[in-house]
Amino acid sequence: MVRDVFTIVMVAAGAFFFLAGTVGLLRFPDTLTRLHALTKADNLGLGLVVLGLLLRVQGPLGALKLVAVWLLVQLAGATVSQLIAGAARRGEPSA
Amino acid sequence: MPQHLSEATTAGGFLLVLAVVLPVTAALLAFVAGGRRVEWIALGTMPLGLAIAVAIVVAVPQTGAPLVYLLGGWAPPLGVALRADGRSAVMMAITAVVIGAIGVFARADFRTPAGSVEARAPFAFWILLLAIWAALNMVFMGGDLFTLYVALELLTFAAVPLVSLDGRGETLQAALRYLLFALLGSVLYLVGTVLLYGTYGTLDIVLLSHRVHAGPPTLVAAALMTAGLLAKTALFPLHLWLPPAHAGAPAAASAALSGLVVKGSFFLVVRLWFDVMPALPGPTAAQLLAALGAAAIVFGSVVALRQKRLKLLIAYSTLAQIGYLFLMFPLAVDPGSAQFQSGGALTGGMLQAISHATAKAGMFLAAGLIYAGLGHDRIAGLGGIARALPISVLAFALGGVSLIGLPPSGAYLAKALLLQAAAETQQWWWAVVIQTGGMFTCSYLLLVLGHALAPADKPVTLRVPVPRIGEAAALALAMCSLLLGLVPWDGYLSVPVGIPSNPPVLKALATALWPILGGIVLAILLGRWGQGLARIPVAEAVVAVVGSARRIALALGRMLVRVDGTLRQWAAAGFSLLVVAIMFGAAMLAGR
Amino acid sequence: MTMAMALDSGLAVVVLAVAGWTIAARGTFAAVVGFVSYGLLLTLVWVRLEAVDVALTEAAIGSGLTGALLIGAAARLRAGEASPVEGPGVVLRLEIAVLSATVAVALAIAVLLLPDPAPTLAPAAAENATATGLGNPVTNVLIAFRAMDTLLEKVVLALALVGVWSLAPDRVWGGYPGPRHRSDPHGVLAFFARLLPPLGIVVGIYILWAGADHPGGAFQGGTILAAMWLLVMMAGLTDAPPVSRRWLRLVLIVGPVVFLVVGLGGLWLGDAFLAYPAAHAKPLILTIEFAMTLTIAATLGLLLAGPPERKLS
Amino acid sequence: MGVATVFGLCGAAAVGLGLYGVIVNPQPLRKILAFNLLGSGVFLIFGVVARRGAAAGFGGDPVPQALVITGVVVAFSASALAVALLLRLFQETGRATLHADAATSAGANEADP
Repeated sequence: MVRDVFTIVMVAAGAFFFLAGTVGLLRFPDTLTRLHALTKADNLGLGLVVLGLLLRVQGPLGALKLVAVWLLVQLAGATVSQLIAGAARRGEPSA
Repeated sequence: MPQHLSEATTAGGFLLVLAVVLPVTAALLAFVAGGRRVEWIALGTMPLGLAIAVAIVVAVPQTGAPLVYLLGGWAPPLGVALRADGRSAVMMAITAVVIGAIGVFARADFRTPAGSVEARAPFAFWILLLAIWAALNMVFMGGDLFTLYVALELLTFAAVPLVSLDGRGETLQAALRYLLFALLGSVLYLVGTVLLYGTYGTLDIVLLSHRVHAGPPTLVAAALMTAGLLAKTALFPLHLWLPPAHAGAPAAASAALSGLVVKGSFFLVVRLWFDVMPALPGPTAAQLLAALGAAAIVFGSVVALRQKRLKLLIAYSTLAQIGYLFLMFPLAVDPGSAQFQSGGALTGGMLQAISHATAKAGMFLAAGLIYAGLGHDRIAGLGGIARALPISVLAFALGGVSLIGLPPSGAYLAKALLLQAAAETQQWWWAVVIQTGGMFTCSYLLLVLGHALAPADKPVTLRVPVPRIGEAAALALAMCSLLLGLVPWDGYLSVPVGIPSNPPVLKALATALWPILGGIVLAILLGRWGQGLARIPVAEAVVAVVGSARRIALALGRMLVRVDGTLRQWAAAGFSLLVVAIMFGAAMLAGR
Repeated sequence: MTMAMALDSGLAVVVLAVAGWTIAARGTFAAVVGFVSYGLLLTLVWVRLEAVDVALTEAAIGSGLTGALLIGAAARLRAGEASPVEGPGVVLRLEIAVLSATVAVALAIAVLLLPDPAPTLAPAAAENATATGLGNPVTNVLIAFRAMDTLLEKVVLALALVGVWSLAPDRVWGGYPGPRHRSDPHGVLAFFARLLPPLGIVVGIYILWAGADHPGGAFQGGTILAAMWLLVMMAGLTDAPPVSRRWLRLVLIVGPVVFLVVGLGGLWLGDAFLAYPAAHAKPLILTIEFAMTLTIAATLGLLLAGPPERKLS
Repeated sequence: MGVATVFGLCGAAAVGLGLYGVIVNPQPLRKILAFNLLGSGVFLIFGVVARRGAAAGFGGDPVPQALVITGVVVAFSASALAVALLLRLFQETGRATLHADAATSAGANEADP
């Protein structure tokens, strides 16, 4: 029961961050601020979702996989946002 | 195909495996070996492949039933079977012959130059040629509709790069158009396969033929698959890609594309309508298909007559000949049961396909030699070439003659069979179209020969010496087509009694006279003669007589050329594709 | 309407909306980005359809590699976008829209009218699974029951590469494919390209290995390996090998060749072409899959790299 | 309505969108993109057929699923070849269009002398 409540709260909070990030992506004026909204939301939102699900997986291997997913997304997100930001600063057109 | 519900691998079935494995292995080995070895491997494979095809041809009538091979020992529906019936055997044999001739011809054009380890065009050409061969063999004997899809894609991927081997912008564009339109066609085919699987739980041709019934999913599948295959066959009005691709490719590649590749998807239309669902399409759809064929004959021929360049003329004549292949469909419908029957009409259609494969390949090779010799292929500039390159012009002429349907050519037998079927099923209008097709074929042959036989202003000096072996290959293909009518087809294709393959001379001449006379009239009325016509005194007199008729005919010709140009726009062709698919759906629904 | 139903419907609507956007978007680049997200959404659909193997393939190839291919092309074609090409007129567009919709509706009706209960080969596949000793039914179909399709598909891949290479200008034949990628050796991309591949290679091999009994297999694993290779190339840490290298060409065909050899072995030993002797089925299949993974990774990577563009120095 | 029905309709609609895009969009790259969309719609119908055939403890019929995997690979090869052709065409001519060049039908329209 406590575990269920924890999961619900955590995943809901994660979803909220995704929502906020998406709104930011759509509403913010330029590439850098949009990027800011997106990365914050991704890192924190996904982190919260993973945290919420951690208690529900069976065995440590499953938990490890979840954490690995989070870490990989962090890594990819960080790299890609760096690259996009670099491109934006150099004034290349972006999508 | 006979009724085998629980089938097993037949004796000699392993030949079918070899027919695919041999060219595939050769292509892979050539890829690694590289350099000059690519050519050697390809040429070395050709006699072996021909031997396998001959072995299959020998084995098929002995068993009296298709050769069957269950791949991996798994029987359909879970597994995939290879099956070779008479039709497959004949097509595989003719493919081996044409590939062999193209190989001999291409040695001159696709040789790795001395001093270089490996050159791009030869490397690609020989591997692609082997791949075309493997794909076609698979198409001819694949027993499963999805395996056939993969084979069809293999065929496309092998054919497209051949178009743009010279790397000019024009041919690159032709290749891209070809690829994209062919992909559109194969996706439509693929939709059909999934609907059939969802309805019957199998894609095996024999199993499907027992289970198929006319529910809506099956009708939608049949309509989409037919339209998709027609797009790949370039049946009018889905031909936007064919003229630039076939005319722009190097001669050896054009011969393979025009002679062989379009026959792959044609063969699958036949498989689909005659073997998978003989009761389904019905007479209305058959009439529609043949009507497209008739339109192809008129458009292809008239536009061919208006061309300035020899290779484009041949490409447009391919368009017309493809139309001819589809005339057999309404003639093969049994009036009583409305079923498609593997009788004389089907044999006629297949023979036409075989004759065209050899004749057209030979004609493209001959045109390639003329191009190489002159440095151009403008029809108006062909004067004197018959003296300079007699063998090439002879090969071209013989190929054309055999396509007109003069005895003893395969096309003659085909025409006789089709005319007989038209008489039996009382569809006189298709007999008219068949005869008109022969006249048109004759007319553009006359147009070319009229220019080639005309004396030149100054003696023709060849730019490069033309290789004898290439001329021999072109001539051999043309002769092959001319003599196909003498082959005993009984064990492979059903030939009804009463069709003599070797008719009395007088009667043959009488039947041959009509297309020739009609061809002369058409050629004079519609041909692009320029100064050429003035050189022939008789023709000049005729022109004076029929001057006004020619003016009307030319106006008509120009109109058709313009319509053709519009239809070959991408969006218009896509529009036509959808219309064709929907019309076939409606026709099949109506024929239910 | 159940909860799952509502979710599925919502997913379908979003998928179609993104699909519509990729068709309607003005800019090519935007359309391609739309396509990549469409592919990722489609992966969810595949999971909902209980086809995890396909979901992996769709994510890796349908969305990932195709997306990379199209983005790369869009970037290189950007110079040509300035002069927009004319499309068909409004009337023709409308007509084509109506016709496309007609085909779609006919297709939808056909799908709705598929028979119930649906015919299936699942029991047959389950029954014969012992012949291979593998637990993943999809792998069984790909490698045993319909091995010919898979073999032909490998040939298709090899041929597509020959086709791509055949587009090279003559003077650079035998040289290096694609443009040389350069980037800051201390930049973030180079860092990423050093950090990720060791992990990616492990994951790729794991997916290949797991494919015997669980979702995964040679294709999905090979694609991940290809992606790692491409990442290293794009970061400028290594160059694509020249197309004339003998070892490269060997790698590019080892998959189908091993497949053919094992298949012909089956013919020789009396069973059938592409039949595996029951005692050795699993090791033989794993050998084929391993060889295929190598070939797939190399072929996919080079298909993305494009035809040779730089001379062999 | 089940999951199969929903995504079956979704697949059919994607086919319609893809057909429209391939035919109407003038830029070849957009055509290639639409072709992939079209293909994915077809594959989705394969997935629906597979899902409907769930039996013997499998969540779906493995045969159509395997066919999709083969199909995805073939479609990718096609896209790769098409993109390579397109880029080469652009390199060679500076234009990326399928509009028929005057060269392909040259002279055919002119009047006879």
